[in-house]
Amino acid sequence: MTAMKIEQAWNNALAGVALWARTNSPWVLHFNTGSCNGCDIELLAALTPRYDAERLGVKLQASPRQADILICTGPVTRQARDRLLRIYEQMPEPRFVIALGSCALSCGVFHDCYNVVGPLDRFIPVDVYVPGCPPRPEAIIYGVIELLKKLHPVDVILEGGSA
Amino acid sequence: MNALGTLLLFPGGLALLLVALLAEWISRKLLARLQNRVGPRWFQPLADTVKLLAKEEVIPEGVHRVLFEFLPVLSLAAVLTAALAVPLFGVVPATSYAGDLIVTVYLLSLLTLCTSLAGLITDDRYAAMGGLRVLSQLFSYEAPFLLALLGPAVAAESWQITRITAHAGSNVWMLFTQPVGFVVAVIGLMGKLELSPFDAPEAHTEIVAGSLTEYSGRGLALFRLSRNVALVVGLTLVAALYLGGVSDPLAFAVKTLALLLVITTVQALFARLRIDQTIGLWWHYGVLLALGQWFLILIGKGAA
Amino acid sequence: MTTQPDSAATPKRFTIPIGPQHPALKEPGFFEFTVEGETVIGATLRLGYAHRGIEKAVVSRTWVQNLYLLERVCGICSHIHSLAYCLGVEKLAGVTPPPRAQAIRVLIAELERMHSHLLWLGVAAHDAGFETLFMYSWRDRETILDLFEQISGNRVNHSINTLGGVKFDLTAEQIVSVLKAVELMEERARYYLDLVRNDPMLGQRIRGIGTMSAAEAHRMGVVGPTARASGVGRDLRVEAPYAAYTAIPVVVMLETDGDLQARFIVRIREMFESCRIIRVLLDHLPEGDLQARMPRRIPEGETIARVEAPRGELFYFIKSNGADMPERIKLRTPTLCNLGSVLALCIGRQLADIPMLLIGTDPCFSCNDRAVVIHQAGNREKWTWEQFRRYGNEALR
Amino acid sequence: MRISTILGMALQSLFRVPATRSYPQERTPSPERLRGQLRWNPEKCTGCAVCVKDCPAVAIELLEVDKAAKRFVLRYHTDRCIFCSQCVQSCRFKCLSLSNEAWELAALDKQAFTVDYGRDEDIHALVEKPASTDDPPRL
Repeated sequence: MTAMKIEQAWNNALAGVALWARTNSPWVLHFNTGSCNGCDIELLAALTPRYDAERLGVKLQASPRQADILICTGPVTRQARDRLLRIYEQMPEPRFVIALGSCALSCGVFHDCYNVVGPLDRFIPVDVYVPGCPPRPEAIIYGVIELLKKLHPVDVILEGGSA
Repeated sequence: MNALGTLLLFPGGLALLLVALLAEWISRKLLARLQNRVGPRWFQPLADTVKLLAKEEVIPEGVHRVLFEFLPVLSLAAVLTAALAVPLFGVVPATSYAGDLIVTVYLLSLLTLCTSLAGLITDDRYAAMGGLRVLSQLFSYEAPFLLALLGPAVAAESWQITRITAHAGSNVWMLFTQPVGFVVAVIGLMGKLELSPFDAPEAHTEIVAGSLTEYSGRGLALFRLSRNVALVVGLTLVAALYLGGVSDPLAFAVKTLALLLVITTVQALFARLRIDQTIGLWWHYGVLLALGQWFLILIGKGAA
Repeated sequence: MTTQPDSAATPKRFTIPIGPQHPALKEPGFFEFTVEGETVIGATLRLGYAHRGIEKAVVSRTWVQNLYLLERVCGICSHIHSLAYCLGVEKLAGVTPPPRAQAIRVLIAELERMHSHLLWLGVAAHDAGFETLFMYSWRDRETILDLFEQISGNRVNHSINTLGGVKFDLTAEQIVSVLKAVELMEERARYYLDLVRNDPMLGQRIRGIGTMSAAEAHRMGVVGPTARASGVGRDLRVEAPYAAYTAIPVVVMLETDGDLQARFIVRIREMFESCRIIRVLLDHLPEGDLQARMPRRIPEGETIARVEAPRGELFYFIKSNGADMPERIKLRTPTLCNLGSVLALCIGRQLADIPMLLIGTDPCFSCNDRAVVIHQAGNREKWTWEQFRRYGNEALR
Repeated sequence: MRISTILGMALQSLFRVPATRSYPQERTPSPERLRGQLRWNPEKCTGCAVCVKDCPAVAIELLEVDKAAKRFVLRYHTDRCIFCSQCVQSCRFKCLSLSNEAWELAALDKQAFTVDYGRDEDIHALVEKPASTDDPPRL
């Protein structure tokens, strides 16, 4: 009986540690599914000195295998769809998706374009939607924090990061 | 019991791993500050590692499963073993025997070989390309790095790290008597650890993540850890040999840290070298300089 | 390990795909390089991942709506796209925007050129593995983005153009901050110019790489800074001045080396010229209205509008049938003209040079991914260089 | 020849305060003209629907409650909006404006993006009409 309790407590502790690590180390993969570049450069700008997302642990990864969060920009075009699915499949669990910009949310200004097959959430599950055309880098960081809050509702660890 | 403690807690094992993570943080933080930004929080490398350990491990199709899982473990084991003979934190190393310098250097190279093999066993083209680049870089920096470490060995007339450090502690810093050797050793260490500007094997903009492209989760965590441990071991080695021995642990820690800061600053300052430029640099200058230094030491020895 | 089918004969031959998701490209282009060891021996390009069908979509939207659709052809040169469109439509409607609007348009265009060049410098540095330079140039770029945010309310898609003029006026305060920013930019540009000229390690990656002679540049039909780096002085601000450029003569920055370094230098030197233009503009900023009245229906007719985008000549063909929607809009973006040169230049180079060569032309896939039919009965169609060139030429005719 | 041209600048940066704004701990005030979420003032609206016609992203719907009494509800789709301010330009009665405060719009759920503006009783009258979450209507 006590053995089971200890095991449970141990498992809970492990899960807690894993959750802490996950919320503090969101590695990001960026995929452009047909965007106009606007969101892409703003996403990149979020990593540069002015906004420096690395202080929240955000790191841009090159390989889908090493990323936790897939950030997609742009409406999904016919050609990019298969790639999108492939990249999503390649990512290991647990994985999260952020739809960045009005186009990824709803096709925005590109609604009704013949080669646009739809917003992102028609193809893969989306965890956080960040509207904006493009969203400011701060709004992107806000979106990432919303995701982290969803994962770890109690308190998102945001101390540090200023000095 | 005491031996077990030495291996698992201090100075090997746990303490070494934590210091390795700390070294990564210092390096990343300094890099960020040099780039005029804030940089990661102090627990960032720890969070990264724990997260990767808790993540799903994808084993790609067409890969040798056992090898794929075994290589990261082997590389970590190799660098941890290498740490045994090195005066970590200025403490007397766990083992010491004649010729342990050579063994340590080759154990560090095992990490590189594992990295390369990890790329070559997968189907991925980026990984294969990365694996090949790792190998070619290995062949280019190995000789000068070893030659640079042999300088102090020759001066101390021993292949045993403890003897060399003892000699280094009782004489003028070898940084001043063998400046060329020091420079070659530092750059060799950077090449060994694939730090920028010698990071062609994992150049993000060319071949994604190099040989580790297919690694996710645990494997990646172990590779990253082993690279950090190798960084600490390499820094310790160079600091002990060239910066005046290990007599005072605190002073030694400061020296090692200073060396880490120098290496990080160098990383921030240069554009990446192409792989052919790296190799050219080494065989044109690195080896020749190290050899020249070596001959000078021999002549000096002969004269004395 | 993937090799080509006839791997027995050429065991060392690989194809390395770059894209559509690749860290060197922030956009989904797709290149396939055949390499032997580290040397590139063949290259193919496949476009279309970002093809959204804008040229088709414009015919079912009103003239006003199209302004915003065309602005989003490309997020980096958003202003210049809407400017070209506005110039064309205004020409069709016979409307002249007020002088103050024209000056503001040019002001924004020059600010955008600076921001685009800084962005490019950063991306190029990133591709060369020079993270620190990337961080610095993107930090400095924020100064200009702040101006955009102050003036228009958005950092990227400024939407400052409207048919018949501009939407936002410049306040005296903003003029002061623009001048301050210009001063800072000049100082930084001087620093970067020194850096790309003298940094030995960066020099190793850019000096003598991808050299294109003036004759080759002519033959391949490259435009913009890529052409100017090879000594071909194509610049529409001089050849066919539009908006407020008619009053401000622009000095064309020319370099003759034609290598990657020259492309770096040309772009940075253009920043000085942009600073100068902005100063002249703000000294003689005309007073008056911002917008002229535009009809909702544009009279029948067809016209072309050409402007100098940060990447080179941007071309718009606009045809109206008198309705409230255009009948046809054709656009040709500078990247399309320049991409062909990349494929030609990369043969025989090292794999590590490829991202640099590619970025040397400042490619923008979202601009040009709009014309290629890809899936044909399951076969992927890839364009050879010849086809590509023919396509570019046809667009010119 | 210098070994590195960027050394001086890098060392300067090391001893300078980083250029980073530590959002979200500190929020810098957003510029006055920032184009954020749309706001609608029902008082002056005549229901001419030029904003709806001009919107390039079909982000605005003007729902009639009582046309004669000029009572409308403006249904705004934040997820479709491209914040171009054309509607603000088009509105002759200055009913529309883009907030410079509301730019932190990220949400976990798309439902949150559909906003109804108008008098409370008018919105209640429309409650039976569920907000559409489909694609924008075809033109």
